Amino acid sequence: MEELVKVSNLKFKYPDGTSLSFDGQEFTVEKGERVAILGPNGSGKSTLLSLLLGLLKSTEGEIEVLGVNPATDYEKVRERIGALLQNVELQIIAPRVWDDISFSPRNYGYDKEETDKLVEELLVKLDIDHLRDKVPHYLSGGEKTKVAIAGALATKPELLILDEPFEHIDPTCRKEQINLLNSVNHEQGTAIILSTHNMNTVPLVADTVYLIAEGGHIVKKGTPKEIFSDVESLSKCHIEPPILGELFSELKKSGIDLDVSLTVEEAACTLRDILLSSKNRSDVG
Amino acid sequence: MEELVKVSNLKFKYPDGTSLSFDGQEFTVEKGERVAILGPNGSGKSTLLSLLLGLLKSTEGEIEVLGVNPATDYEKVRERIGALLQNVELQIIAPRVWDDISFSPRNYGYDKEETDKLVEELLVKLDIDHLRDKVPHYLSGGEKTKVAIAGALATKPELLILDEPFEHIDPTCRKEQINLLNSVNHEQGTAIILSTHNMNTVPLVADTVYLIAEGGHIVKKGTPKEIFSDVESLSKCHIEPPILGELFSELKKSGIDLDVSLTVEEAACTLRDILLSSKNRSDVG
Amino acid sequence: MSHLHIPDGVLPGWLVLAGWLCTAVLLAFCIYRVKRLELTRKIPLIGIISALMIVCMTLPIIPFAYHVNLSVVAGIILGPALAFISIFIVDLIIAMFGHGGITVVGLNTVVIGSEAVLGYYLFLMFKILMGNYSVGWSSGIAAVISLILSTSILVLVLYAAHVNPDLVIDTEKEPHIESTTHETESNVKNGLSINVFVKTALALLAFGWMLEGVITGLVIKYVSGIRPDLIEPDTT
Amino acid sequence: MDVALIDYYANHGKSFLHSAAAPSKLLFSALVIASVVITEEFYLLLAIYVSLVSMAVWTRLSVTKIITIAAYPAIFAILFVIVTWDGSLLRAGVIMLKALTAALTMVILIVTTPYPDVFKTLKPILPGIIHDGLYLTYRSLFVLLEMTDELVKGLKVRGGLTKKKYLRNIANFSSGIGLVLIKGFDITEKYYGVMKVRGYTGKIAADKNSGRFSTDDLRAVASGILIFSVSLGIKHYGSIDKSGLYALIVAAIILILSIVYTAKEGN
Repeated sequence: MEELVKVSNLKFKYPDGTSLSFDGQEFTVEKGERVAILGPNGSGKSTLLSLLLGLLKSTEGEIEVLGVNPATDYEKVRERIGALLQNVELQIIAPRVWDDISFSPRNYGYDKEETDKLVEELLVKLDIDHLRDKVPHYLSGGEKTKVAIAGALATKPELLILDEPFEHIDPTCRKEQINLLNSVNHEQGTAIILSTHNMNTVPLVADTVYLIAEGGHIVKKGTPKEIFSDVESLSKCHIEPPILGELFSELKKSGIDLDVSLTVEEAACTLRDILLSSKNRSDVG
Repeated sequence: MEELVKVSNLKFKYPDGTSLSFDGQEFTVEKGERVAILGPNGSGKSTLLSLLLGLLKSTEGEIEVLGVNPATDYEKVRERIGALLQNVELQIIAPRVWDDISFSPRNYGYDKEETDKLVEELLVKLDIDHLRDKVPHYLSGGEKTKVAIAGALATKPELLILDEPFEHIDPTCRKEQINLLNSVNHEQGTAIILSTHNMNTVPLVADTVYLIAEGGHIVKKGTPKEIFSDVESLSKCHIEPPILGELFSELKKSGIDLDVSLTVEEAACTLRDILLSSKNRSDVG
Repeated sequence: MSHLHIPDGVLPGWLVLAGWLCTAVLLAFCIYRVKRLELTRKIPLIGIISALMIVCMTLPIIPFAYHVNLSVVAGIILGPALAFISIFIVDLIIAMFGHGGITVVGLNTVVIGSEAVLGYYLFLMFKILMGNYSVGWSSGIAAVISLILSTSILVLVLYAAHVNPDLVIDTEKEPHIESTTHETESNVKNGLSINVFVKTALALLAFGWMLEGVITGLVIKYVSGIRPDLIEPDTT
Repeated sequence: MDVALIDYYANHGKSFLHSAAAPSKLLFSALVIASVVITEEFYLLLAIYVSLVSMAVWTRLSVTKIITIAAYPAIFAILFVIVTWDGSLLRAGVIMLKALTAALTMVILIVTTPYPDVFKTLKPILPGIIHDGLYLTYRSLFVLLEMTDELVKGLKVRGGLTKKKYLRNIANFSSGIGLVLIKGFDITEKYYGVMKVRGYTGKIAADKNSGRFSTDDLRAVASGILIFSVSLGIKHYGSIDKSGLYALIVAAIILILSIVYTAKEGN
């Protein structure tokens, strides 16, 4: 598989002296992969994303994004990367929705026709065509998120980097957003890197999870199931497992060792199977 | 029981024409009661809290907080009410933690000794004594929330009003915060009214839940269990049930009708009991 | 009311034009001065500080028209060049809701812009004189003096408005504004009213100056306690 | 001065003035302001003011709100009246009306035209940094308004703004402004990041064409031309007795008709 991102032994020091070092293991992202970064406050999730986006410059270590060092050559690859930083509200800079979605293409010098085509497609795809002439401050939280994502997707990026995309929105919007990200990943093969506090969404949006401890140390890499079954590593990183993960680990403590399921449907399925089968058995018995 | 808050048929109109009417049933809060307000965006949760705090003035209907109409006589009762509005960051006004926690007592003209005593107590109780001389701006999200809560508790209020207190903080802090609120409620008999989007926390912090639909209509009042078992009302209000609620309703669909448990411990207990009993039965059979 | 926002239609045309000209030249100079700064850095700065000034104008602290406009805070935080640009933006925006005339945006920018620029340099001076401990006092006093000076500029402008413009033309750099002078004759007044004006203005404004001075001092003191780096701007 | 309300009017109003293009309305405003500048006659100025009140009626927004917002310069105009006082009430009236009429023109423009559209029209004559600065100021304005709203609420519930304690209020208020300033700076850092990753090269808004010249534009421009020609006419042929008064009568009739018509349509 083609590697889009590769980070190893990266170090960064803030002016106030706080330093982070992303060591322990390599951080890599492959084409079309969906990666979630989990870690407590202070683990440097945002810093890592800023380093990937060339907003900060590492002091040591290796970093490569789409084949270049983002700190020096971000301009060469920025069209191929879409980004959504923390706080969606501040992400929308242009005065109207249309202006904002077309922001990157216009600034990258795409011609008018191409820009129009890209924007129109997104307006339809995200179902926000009716918002095109709206001023951002009259949009609801969910609408703002959609517009911001549209802005990040405008140049059909190969890699999408999202910092805490599920904050500040209500659960209904969150569901829509998850579906949207997954469909972009599926249809365009866009790789996704996101950081989040919302453990319950992780199994829905990530193939791979990186667990980061305070100070940046990369503790573990694995599938959501692997990560959330490893209660020890989670507690080491001060991360609360998703509720269903907790439920299964509670059950395990009482001797009921089931395969951990992280979505409601899966969990219901697992429990139903075992309950009905034991019921049947007892009925038969 | 003594009624602290009573609202009936309250109407409010925003300058842009949006109007809310909190009808359907009365909204009441008793001494020492913990009340959660749930509703989608646009249901006017924040508006209701602002009305209770005398920050907005209703156009029609009755409202009484600690025996007075807050729109006109809030000054008479404000020392007895602590409040934490949305966006905690803008509530921590003073340049140092100590100054901020003592902000209300100083404004209300408490003498120095009394203020000192109140603040010292809170610093210890909330385990933030080490932060007393810190600049709030540089605290972590969880620490900021603690400082803000300390500020709201400074005058030992009988009623605590919190607008979305669980936003912007990570799960570990959330747990701490829930424990803190419950202990204040328990030890000082402080009544708590809070609004939240975070359904999973509701069973942990509320005795009574009010379900509000778009436009302010109060759809239902009940215990968390009653509310979260009523899938119809929830979906009417566009509210996603807590994950465990969903799990149990999924199980119910497949014919496994269990008592809905909303905390992980309870749910694990329920499931263990039924699993082990059916297992035993099948073993015996 | 710490400031006079000159309304439309009260000043003679030549003066209005001179105001625009003056602002245009100063703006060109400021834009030249900030050229070396990265655009992506300075646009957000201008945006936020301008917005903050407008927001403060919408918050009457004490009933009546007493509001602060933070021009000196803008000067101290942004440095003189960016602050002047920012004040032009503010004046243009507020003129559109009738808060200060649209034809006199040029003059208003000169007057309020001078506050920011003077405030910045006075602040630097007082800081050296009084030491770093007293940023609050330094900025507060700088604000009061800047406001007095900017009001003096305004009074000069008004004085100019009431002197026969034909006499002033020689000292003006742009002689072609002559054509607009014929309709100002009715405005030609003796110096007596200026005295009345100065007295009225002083009475009304002195309180505003104090208020702006106190708030500027407290704001800068607050900011320096938390982000001291913001109060030592680039010298552009 | 209610920035949020003005912006809401401009973005949500539904009159022909709202649908007219920004350049037409700017032309209208320029013509009216020019009329105000060249006119020295009291009755004619009053006629223009009354005509503008008719326009305010046509916006289908709250006319009292519009007039109140546009009355702000009166405070300053009074000062200038005092300065130039020569015993003539009519002259004092001229100064007052000039300020008020010009302000009303601008307010009518801005309650029917969103700021970004005005900026877009001004683009050719403004340096890039000012042009984009205007946009970002506008965008930041609403972020900060929300912040100050939260701040004032916070101050109120914590007893930071109370009746009669003026000194304490001023101190608390200043801390609040300082806080907003610091948060504002955090926002500029965010904007910087966003502009950087989104590749800002000096284009915040698109320069899309605002469509063809419509009848709405025609009406807006025509109103401006009418007012200007009358003013210019009266200025030149001012010897015709009471011409300003006639203009005033016509304007008053138009106003009455507008109110009646709008009321009827409202029903």
